[in-house]
Amino acid sequence: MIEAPTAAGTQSAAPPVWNAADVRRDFPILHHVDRPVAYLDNAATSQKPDAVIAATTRYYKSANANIHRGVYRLSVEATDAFEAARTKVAAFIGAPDRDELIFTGGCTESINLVAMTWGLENLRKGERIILTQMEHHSNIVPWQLLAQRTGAVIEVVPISAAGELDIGAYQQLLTQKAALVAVTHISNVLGTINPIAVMSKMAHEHGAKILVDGAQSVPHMPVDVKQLGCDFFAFAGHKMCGPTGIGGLWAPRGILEAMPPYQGGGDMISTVEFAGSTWNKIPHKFEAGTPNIAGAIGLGAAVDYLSHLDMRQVAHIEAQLLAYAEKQLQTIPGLRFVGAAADKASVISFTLDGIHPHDIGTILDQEHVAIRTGHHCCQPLMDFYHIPATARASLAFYNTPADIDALVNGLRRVIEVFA
Amino acid sequence: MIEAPTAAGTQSAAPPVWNAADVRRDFPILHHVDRPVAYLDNAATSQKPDAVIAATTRYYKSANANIHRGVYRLSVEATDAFEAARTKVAAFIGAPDRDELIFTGGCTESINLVAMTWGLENLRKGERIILTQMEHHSNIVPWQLLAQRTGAVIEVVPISAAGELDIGAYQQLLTQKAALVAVTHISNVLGTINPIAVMSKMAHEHGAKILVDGAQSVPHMPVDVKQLGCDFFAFAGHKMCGPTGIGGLWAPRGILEAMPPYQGGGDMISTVEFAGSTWNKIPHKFEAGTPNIAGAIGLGAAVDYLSHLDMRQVAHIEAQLLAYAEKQLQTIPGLRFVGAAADKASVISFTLDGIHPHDIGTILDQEHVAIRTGHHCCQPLMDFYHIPATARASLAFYNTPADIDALVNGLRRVIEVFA
Amino acid sequence: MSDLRDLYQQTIIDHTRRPRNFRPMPDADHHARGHNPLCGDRLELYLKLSGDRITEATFTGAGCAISTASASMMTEAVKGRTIAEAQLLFEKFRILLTTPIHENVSLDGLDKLEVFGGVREYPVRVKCATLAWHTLEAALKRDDHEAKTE
Amino acid sequence: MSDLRDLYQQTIIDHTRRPRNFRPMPDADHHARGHNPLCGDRLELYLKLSGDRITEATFTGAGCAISTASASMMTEAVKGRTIAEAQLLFEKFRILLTTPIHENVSLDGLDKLEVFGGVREYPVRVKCATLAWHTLEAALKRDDHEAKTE
Ligand SMILES: Cc1ncc(COP(=O)(O)O)c(C=O)c1O
Ligand SMILES: Cc1ncc(COP(=O)(O)O)c(C=O)c1O
Repeated sequence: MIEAPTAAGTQSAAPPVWNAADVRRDFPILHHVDRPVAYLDNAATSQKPDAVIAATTRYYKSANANIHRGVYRLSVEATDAFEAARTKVAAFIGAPDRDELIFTGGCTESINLVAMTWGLENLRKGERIILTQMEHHSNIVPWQLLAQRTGAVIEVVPISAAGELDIGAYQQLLTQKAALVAVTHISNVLGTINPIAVMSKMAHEHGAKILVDGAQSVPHMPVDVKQLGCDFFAFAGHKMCGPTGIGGLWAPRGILEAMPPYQGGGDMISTVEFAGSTWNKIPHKFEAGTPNIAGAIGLGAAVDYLSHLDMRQVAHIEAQLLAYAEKQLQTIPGLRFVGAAADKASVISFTLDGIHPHDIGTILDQEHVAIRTGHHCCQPLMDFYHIPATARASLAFYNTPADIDALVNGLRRVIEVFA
Repeated sequence: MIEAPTAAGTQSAAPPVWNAADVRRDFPILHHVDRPVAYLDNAATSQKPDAVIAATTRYYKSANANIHRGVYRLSVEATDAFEAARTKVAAFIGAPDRDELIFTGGCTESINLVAMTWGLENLRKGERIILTQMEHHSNIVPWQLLAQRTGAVIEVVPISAAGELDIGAYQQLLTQKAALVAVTHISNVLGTINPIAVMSKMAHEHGAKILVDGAQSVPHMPVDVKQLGCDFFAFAGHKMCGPTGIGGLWAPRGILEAMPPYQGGGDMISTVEFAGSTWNKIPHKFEAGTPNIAGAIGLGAAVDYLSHLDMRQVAHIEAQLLAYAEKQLQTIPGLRFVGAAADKASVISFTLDGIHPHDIGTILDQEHVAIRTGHHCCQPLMDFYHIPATARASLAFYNTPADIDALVNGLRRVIEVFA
Repeated sequence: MSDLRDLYQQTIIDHTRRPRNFRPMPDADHHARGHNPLCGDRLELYLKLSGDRITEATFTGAGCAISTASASMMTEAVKGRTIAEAQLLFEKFRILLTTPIHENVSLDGLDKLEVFGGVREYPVRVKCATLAWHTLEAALKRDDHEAKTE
Repeated sequence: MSDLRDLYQQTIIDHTRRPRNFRPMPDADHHARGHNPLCGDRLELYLKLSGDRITEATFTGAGCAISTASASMMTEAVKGRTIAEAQLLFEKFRILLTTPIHENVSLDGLDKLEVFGGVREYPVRVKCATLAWHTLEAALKRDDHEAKTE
């Protein structure tokens, strides 16, 4: 086992790290009596700390009202809480202006919003949308739907066997009428951390815009959209200790103001007449109807919680866990890692020779270890590796070496069953 | 004061009614110590019973996992809970088939979904979309956006001074290349209950489809989409004791299966290749990405709660409260009701001579009475009545005659201030 | 909880019920429309200038008590002032409405406008009180766009 | 919790590791593809018929232990049966997988297929066990569409 990380182990600039046991106490499900589980499916969704659950409960019990339209106190308080959450979330990803942060239903909706507004308005027949071989279906299908409508063409940046983008090929693709690059910050299968800042710069040199799918990065590392230099940044609340049904989209004010609205309805308008309507200012222009108020407030609480832990520490702890896990997993006969990028987050995909991932998942579940098996919404990536599926253990800061030991022991049991 | 309703006051067929005090105990916010409020803004959003808050809390504390893709127990349980909620909600609105119920982010999103899928596919230049003068912006703006893209034309069914639809004019409009009727079941300003079953029949006789905005009906009366005979039915969870960020869309299987998908992403696909993708079966085809799992489970709990109360009883109690409120409000000098339909739900819009609604709202708030003032997302309806705004008290089954007395006393105070 | 009378001071009620300078001015030098979409308040403002001095100000429209009284008292307050003086007055007025009461800023010169101090306790009503002033700014810029508080 | 060995019975492991009738059949009378998008299982089924009797059945493809063993044992089980008999067998197999164990239905004739009874405790795995059978149905219908479990 590795030691629980201590202040001594970290760079002097970083604040002292917290204690894993303390952090685990914040997550009720991790000490759920009926069924304590080694939860290693964090890339699918994260668990929720008490602070987040309590924030939404508190809202419903003492401040629930619809927002932005009421003069009475309850509604003003709900509006203030909702807008305070926006300010927090915007700051968490380094947005220069809190009005640039749009609340959506999740990362998938954020990407669809861009495709159906900016995309429909700007993509021309024959222009290129550049994706990569490692994209999640949520960063592929919206562009396919857009391409169908506009006649734009999808191009794919290839990857190496290790799961790293071929930047030379990317450079090449950019020269061919590239209008938009849509790329994941971190692969949810391989763990690869893509060099977004460089890719943004290259995209802009060729006059292309760049959208970053941050579903897997915001929960696991410090993110600053200014440093990334991208034009759109999409992410999901439920993967970063927040509630389900809430996510975010960031883009600079100039782009958002020029974009047509997405959905029509209450709150996104300034005036409505049957002869025509005018739109509200950003961010409200893109938030039609009653939003997920409790969800936004819960996400605000999640951001407070993560900020308190400090995302540099989160990344540091997860890197230690990853190193331990990779070392231990290497002792399993027939285990092959899928993805070996130099710059890698705490996602471990693997296969076991002669044993289908689906069977691995079922047997590990019996051993109280929860991992994901399947294509992970990345069928094109599976096709690239010529495998139908992988087993994937994805770690979060509240995991422990003991969780990894449970995984390793579980895998030995899998091999036994099939022996 | 009217008596608390009793079994004796109801039709013999109906089950005995519950006690208002018992019901109020279910809603933590109604006995919130800091600030007990006469909450009369139920048309904007409803309050939440403990059962709903507890259902989402329980999910996060003991069963949180992503759904539809995991082989491990936690994920299977989350999937089961999510799909059980679908079954409940579908049954609650009388859907013949639980797969016909699509979870959305709210009523606004449900309507936008229809506009951007069925609408984009079926509306031709010059064809008519028939709305009414009393529609909410959420049932106007999506059709304006669609009309802009397709060249379809919006027509408006006029209303009488009492706030009832002119069915003769509707009949007339149907003869002019009508492709779609989009009408609210209950007006959120006037309380008018529109004759949907008749209107559906008329629409179908002219080959038009009909979408019903059920945001205000599902929370207040028994709803059966089969009896309504409509083609699309949209509603919002947060107005029916459910969480924010969740809503529903119902349409018959045949229509849904023929519709193109809405958003692209995980879960809505069957296969994804860069050369092209194929779609999952309904309802999943329309639920891209991680849905609002906790929200759906909470909405399922809301439906359980309302079913337990019995929607016939809910409607009955609210009708009694409405009658009492209208009688009491008539004693206020200078008060004018806006909306006097024969068939009317428990929404009361009014003005006070010489006093702006905004000032009414602020003063009532000081008196611990929460009502809404403004255009209620119905600017065209305000234009019809040549008023900038109304004051609106909207009742729910957990309101009491005492809440109405507080409103009436508060209005006397308003008049005093301006005397 | 603050007293209602802090917001609805007698002066405000008085100006709401009998707004001063409440008429159109067909030969105005400057003119602008104001709109608060939240509550539907609409007003039109008319100005006559001599050099950079406002010699006359009138308004029409329909709004809540706060916005009507504010427009009424603003037309009184800016008459005879230069554009720069009117702008300074708006600045002070805005501070009055939005800054905690104990801050040590001089709000000398607001005079009667100080009755709007109570609005500070009602943040959603600040837009009502400033609508007329935003419209004034728009009119002075000869800005044909509507002034909006939202 | 149920014992793992209820699911992964030795017979199933054996058929997974050495699937019977695992080869393409170029001169098949009937042929269909099956796909389980959830786990990526894919198989191809080949049949030879004499009249309405299945005389030969083979398959190829890649899948999990349950789906591979199920395909292997299905090809053995249907050989020599009529189409109607095979359909009846699928019906019984489906009941075995999905109906609580104490129900009083006769599942006579399943014979070796009864080793799949443990799948009942793993609802997400039912699709794995039935994929081969759905593909059989598709092949017998001469249906050119892929059989899908989802
Ligand atoms: C009649 C009506 N339609 C639509 C809506 C919008 O629904 P949602 O709150 O889900 O955006 C509302 C409520 O705001 C409404 O009252
Ligand atoms: C890389 C990546 N992009 C997008 C998504 C989809 O986000 P959401 O869960 O908000 O639909 C996910 C997670 O499923 C993901 O891992």
